[in-house]
Amino acid sequence: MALITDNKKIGNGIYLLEVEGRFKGSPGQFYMIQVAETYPLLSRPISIFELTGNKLKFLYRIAGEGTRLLSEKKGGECIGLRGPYGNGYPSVKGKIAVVGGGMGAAPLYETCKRLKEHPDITAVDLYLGFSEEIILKNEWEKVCSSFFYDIGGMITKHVDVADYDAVLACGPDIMMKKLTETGKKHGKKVYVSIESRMGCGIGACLSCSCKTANGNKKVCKDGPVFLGVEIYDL
Amino acid sequence: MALITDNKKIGNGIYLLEVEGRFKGSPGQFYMIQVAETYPLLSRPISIFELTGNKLKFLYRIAGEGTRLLSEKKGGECIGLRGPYGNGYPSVKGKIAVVGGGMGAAPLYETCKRLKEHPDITAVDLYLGFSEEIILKNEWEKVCSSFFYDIGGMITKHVDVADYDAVLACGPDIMMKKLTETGKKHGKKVYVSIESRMGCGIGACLSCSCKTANGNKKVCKDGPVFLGVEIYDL
Amino acid sequence: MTCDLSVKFNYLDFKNPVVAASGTFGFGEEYSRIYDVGILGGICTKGLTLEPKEGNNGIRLWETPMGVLNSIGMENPGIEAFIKNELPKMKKWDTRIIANIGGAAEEEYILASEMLNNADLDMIELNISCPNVREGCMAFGMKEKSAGELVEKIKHTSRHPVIVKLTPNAENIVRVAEACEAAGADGISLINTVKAMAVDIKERKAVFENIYAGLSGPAIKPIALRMVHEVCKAVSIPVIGIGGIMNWKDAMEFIMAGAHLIQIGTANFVNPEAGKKIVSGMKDYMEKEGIKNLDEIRGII
Amino acid sequence: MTCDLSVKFNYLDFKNPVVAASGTFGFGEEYSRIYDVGILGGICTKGLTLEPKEGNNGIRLWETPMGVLNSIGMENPGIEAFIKNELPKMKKWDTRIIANIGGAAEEEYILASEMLNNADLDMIELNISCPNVREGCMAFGMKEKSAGELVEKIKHTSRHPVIVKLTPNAENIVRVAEACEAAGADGISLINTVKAMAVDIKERKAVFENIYAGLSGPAIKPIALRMVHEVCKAVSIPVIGIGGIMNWKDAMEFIMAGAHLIQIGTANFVNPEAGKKIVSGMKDYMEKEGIKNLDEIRGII
Ligand SMILES: Cc1cc2nc3c(=O)[nH]c(=O)nc-3n(C[C@H](O)[C@H](O)[C@H](O)COP(=O)(O)OP(=O)(O)OC[C@H]3O[C@@H](n4cnc5c(N)ncnc54)[C@H](O)[C@@H]3O)c2cc1C
Ligand SMILES: Cc1cc2nc3c(=O)[nH]c(=O)nc-3n(C[C@H](O)[C@H](O)[C@H](O)COP(=O)(O)OP(=O)(O)OC[C@H]3O[C@@H](n4cnc5c(N)ncnc54)[C@H](O)[C@@H]3O)c2cc1C
Ligand SMILES: Cc1cc2nc3c(=O)[nH]c(=O)nc-3n(C[C@H](O)[C@H](O)[C@H](O)COP(=O)(O)O)c2cc1C
Ligand SMILES: Cc1cc2nc3c(=O)[nH]c(=O)nc-3n(C[C@H](O)[C@H](O)[C@H](O)COP(=O)(O)O)c2cc1C
Ligand code: FES
Ligand code: FES
Repeated sequence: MALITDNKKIGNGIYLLEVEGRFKGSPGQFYMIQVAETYPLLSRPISIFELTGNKLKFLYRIAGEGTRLLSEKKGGECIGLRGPYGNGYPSVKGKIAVVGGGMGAAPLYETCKRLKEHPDITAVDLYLGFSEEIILKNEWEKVCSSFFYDIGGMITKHVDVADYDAVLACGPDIMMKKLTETGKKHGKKVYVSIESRMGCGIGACLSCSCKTANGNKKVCKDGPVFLGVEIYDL
Repeated sequence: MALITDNKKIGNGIYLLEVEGRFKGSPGQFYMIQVAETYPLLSRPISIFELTGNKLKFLYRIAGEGTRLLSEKKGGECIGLRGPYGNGYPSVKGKIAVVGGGMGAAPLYETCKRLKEHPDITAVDLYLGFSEEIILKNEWEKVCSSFFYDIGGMITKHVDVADYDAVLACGPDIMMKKLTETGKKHGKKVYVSIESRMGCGIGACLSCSCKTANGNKKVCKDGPVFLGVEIYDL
Repeated sequence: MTCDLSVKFNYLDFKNPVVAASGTFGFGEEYSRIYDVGILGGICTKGLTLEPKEGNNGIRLWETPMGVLNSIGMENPGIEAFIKNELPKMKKWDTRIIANIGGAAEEEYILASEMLNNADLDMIELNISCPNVREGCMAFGMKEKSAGELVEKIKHTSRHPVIVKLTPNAENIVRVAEACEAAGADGISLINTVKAMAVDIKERKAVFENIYAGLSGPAIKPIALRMVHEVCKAVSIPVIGIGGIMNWKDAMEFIMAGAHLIQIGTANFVNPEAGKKIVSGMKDYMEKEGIKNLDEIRGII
Repeated sequence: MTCDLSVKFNYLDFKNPVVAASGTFGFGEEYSRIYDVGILGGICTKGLTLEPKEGNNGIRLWETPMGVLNSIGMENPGIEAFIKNELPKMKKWDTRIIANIGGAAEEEYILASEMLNNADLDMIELNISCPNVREGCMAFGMKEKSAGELVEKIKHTSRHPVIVKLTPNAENIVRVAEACEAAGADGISLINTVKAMAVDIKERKAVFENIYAGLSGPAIKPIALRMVHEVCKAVSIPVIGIGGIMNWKDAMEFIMAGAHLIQIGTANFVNPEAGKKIVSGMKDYMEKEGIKNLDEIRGII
């Protein structure tokens, strides 16, 4: 159980949740959030948005019943939290493009923050594509070298993959697939974070199994971050 | 939907809930409280405790999952309310004994209040039996002519049924049965309010059907108040 | 756009596919005080038997996780009292009336259906699926043979269209449906409640006097949906989908699985205006999606 | 008072009745990082097949009202890899190991059970109840004849005690249980998931590639409890109760209905420490109620 210190609406159906406690985790990892004790039954996987001192933040969108109930929670109430789970983004070097589409932006904040602080990183260029409105407009700039965003268009058009040492992406399949293809052409590594419906969240139930170039993998344990070519180049 | 203005603990597992709005109802009637939109499924029947101006109060005990979830609701939140349902206590005259056991006290507050104001009533003697602790100690005295309570004993021992024109009761079966028997002996009318598990709450599903001297009756619609002899004298 | 919610169920027109399920709506009177029940496609009466019945003793209803167990045991005033006291009131509403009939023996079903021949009804729903009576009823619905034989007889005696209400506890529900079709049934409705049980560990005994009871509500929706889909693939008479339908979305799921009509049971308890809300929700959805008639999406899966 | 949670299951002692259900606990490794899985009465492995299997495509899990639909399709490393890679790790824990085996054809079951003969296991759970593979498996569990014949053959080849895991979709689960007993089964476990379905109305198609999937979780508990009660009354071999058990109260309900052991499946997802909590919850309850041994209340209903 974790204490909610804040849960505010920051966009159309989009919320920023803050909980208090001593949490661990690295960028791209996620927590399983149990919204209520009994109903709904399963926990929801939500990425780490930001992790500082004794605060952990999640950025989420109301996608169905579970996230709707989560959005009704107020500061002072508690939720169940298990994690961090998953592998998270790998360590990279040089000039990095970080590309997000829609709620795929969620894990990229902490990702950029850590990259920016890292001695091996020369630049962190953040590209975010939104369909309706930009959220947290003033926050993103603080955690990257340059920030580019687009509303309603195709963010991939603006990313010159050849110019980077590696690309870290999270967003719609079509976006990540495109980046993977371009990356492959230019011999660049593209890492993608994929979604799957989860039961256990820890690798025991095979609900989240996905076919990869290297056989079946579990999104919750072996992922959610994979090399793009493992997933899209089958 | 009704707005909760207060929901405070007033005893061991016992709460007083206050909602705001224009409500109707007479003593002994109940409302169906829908604790949450989806889970639990069914509404819970809870008696009117007090009805004044634009406030409606319920006195309830945590008996299971539904009332537990209700107890976690805070002022400012909403619950579903339907009612008032049921018949409520009938109009009586003269000297009245009002007898409650445990949570059977809940409908008796408004009952006493209205009786006390009524020109046809000469006295309202309230007898309450509790098993562990007395709740709302200072409130009961205000709404009756005389107040007697007992903790851990048999409240019926203290009620001289022969001395009254009518008895209105709510509590454990054993208590109401006893009063009914004594009442019958002395030719006094004893009205009892009984409980039953409910589906619809309005008389359509026959979940709450109970056998009476006059055939099957529906607790939700024909009751919850019956003449004791209809129920216990079979 | 104007959407048409009406459904042709064999030769009978329903103004919309939303029907109140038997046993959860009484004879409509109580709900008619809450909304105009004439906006519904139809109403199934409480299960009727030849003679009045008192129903079961003890606890009759118990809540389970997103489900409800009931053991009403067919309490009802009997066919005669229904025709005399209830039907005239129901006729005031502009909606289809379906008489749900049950029985302990073949003879009872036959006599009941004969008595209803002169009543002004739209359909008979042959309940061979109630798990809460010790004799008959669900026993007929367990196997294709007993179901088919009963249906054939009722089709001979009844002048009303006959739909058969199936039990999920059947050995093979698809084969029972096929047998009913072969025996001349005008439609199939499913599912009735699932035979289930609750234990009171404090008392160390079964909650219900009959030990077993019938499970309904959202908990059983995925099972109901599967069975409706299976049966719709197997028969060509129209099907009424029932089981855990709480809102217009659930209703659409059953239509997409192949149902012509849907019935709402437990939902009436959760929100007495459920029927009304489902009708308007389906309409809004069709308008938004540009669906002119439910035929466009029925059985799309 | 000292309470004894141990259970004699035929000639095998279980330290307590709480067993992890097949397919929800992997091979225990992941959960062993969360608590000492050696405190459990036993662990059922993920369903094993002769050859490795990749499982089903598309969505594999879907939440329903207080239930979970799954269509994993028996993804597993195959018996050989299990014996080589998983079993040695499992042997480190002080708990009973039950190998759950499935197959598409009789031959596969027989070969699988032969391969397991030299493995250091406590029991085999014959899965004739998985609704998520196109061929075999649940097909064997639908009727008493096919079930009985398979069990008889496995009892000939296997040197391990054989329990048979039944499907609620069986035509008559009691008769299947009786047939398994007659064929020599050492025990019965039930229920596996209920065949069910989900529809995605936005996509206008079934959620699962196989259309149907298996329903588990609290939603099915009342159904599971009923079937366990029925089977316990009918057979004299011990029974393992499964279906929607979330806490010690649910577990006690199944014991009172007659089960010797219980398995927890979906509960492991809801709270990975569910197994641990249920063991301690049962213990506390027995102490409070003065129950020395579960025999005192088993089958009390
Ligand atoms: C590793 C990972 C990280 C994620 N991080 C975020 C994040 O930071 N912010 C955010 O807004 N969303 C995130 N998601 C998606 C989020 O998990 C779903 O939107 C959420 O589970 C939907 O739940 P619901 O109850 O609102 O929807 P419902 O449709 O009611 O959910 C029903 C079931 O489906 C599952 N489900 C539904 N949609 C998805 C989905 N897209 N992915 C996985 N499971 C789903 C639910 O978990 C639940 O079990 C992430 C998903 C994964 C796999
Ligand atoms: C007419 C009437 C008036 C009532 N007034 C009050 C009141 O003013 N204050 C109060 O504390 N209690 C009152 N009760 C009892 C109250 O309804 C139950 O305590 C409550 O429903 C328990 O719900 P639960 O979810 O906490 O328990 P659970 O055991 O989780 O409930 C499961 C199901 O059983 C039903 N149920 C359980 N116990 C009872 C019961 N004793 N009577 C009826 N249904 C029950 C629930 O409604 C629910 O459907 C009244 C009951 C009736 C019939
Ligand atoms: C309290 C109650 C009483 C019922 N009585 C009958 C009945 O008399 N006849 C009948 O055919 N079905 C009866 N049913 C079954 C319903 O009509 C319906 O088939 C079942 O509840 C599943 O639908 P639901 O999940 O929408 O409730 C009853 C159901 C409930 C809950
Ligand atoms: C994701 C998942 C995978 C399962 N895999 C298997 C399996 O491989 N073999 C098997 O016999 N049962 C399998 N089951 C069924 C469970 O073992 C159990 O019988 C069922 O889920 C009912 O119990 P529950 O309600 O506690 O989950 C699986 C269940 C789930 C939810
Ligand atoms: S969610 Fe269970 S293995 Fe990934
Ligand atoms: S609760 Fe439905 S008739 Fe009383």
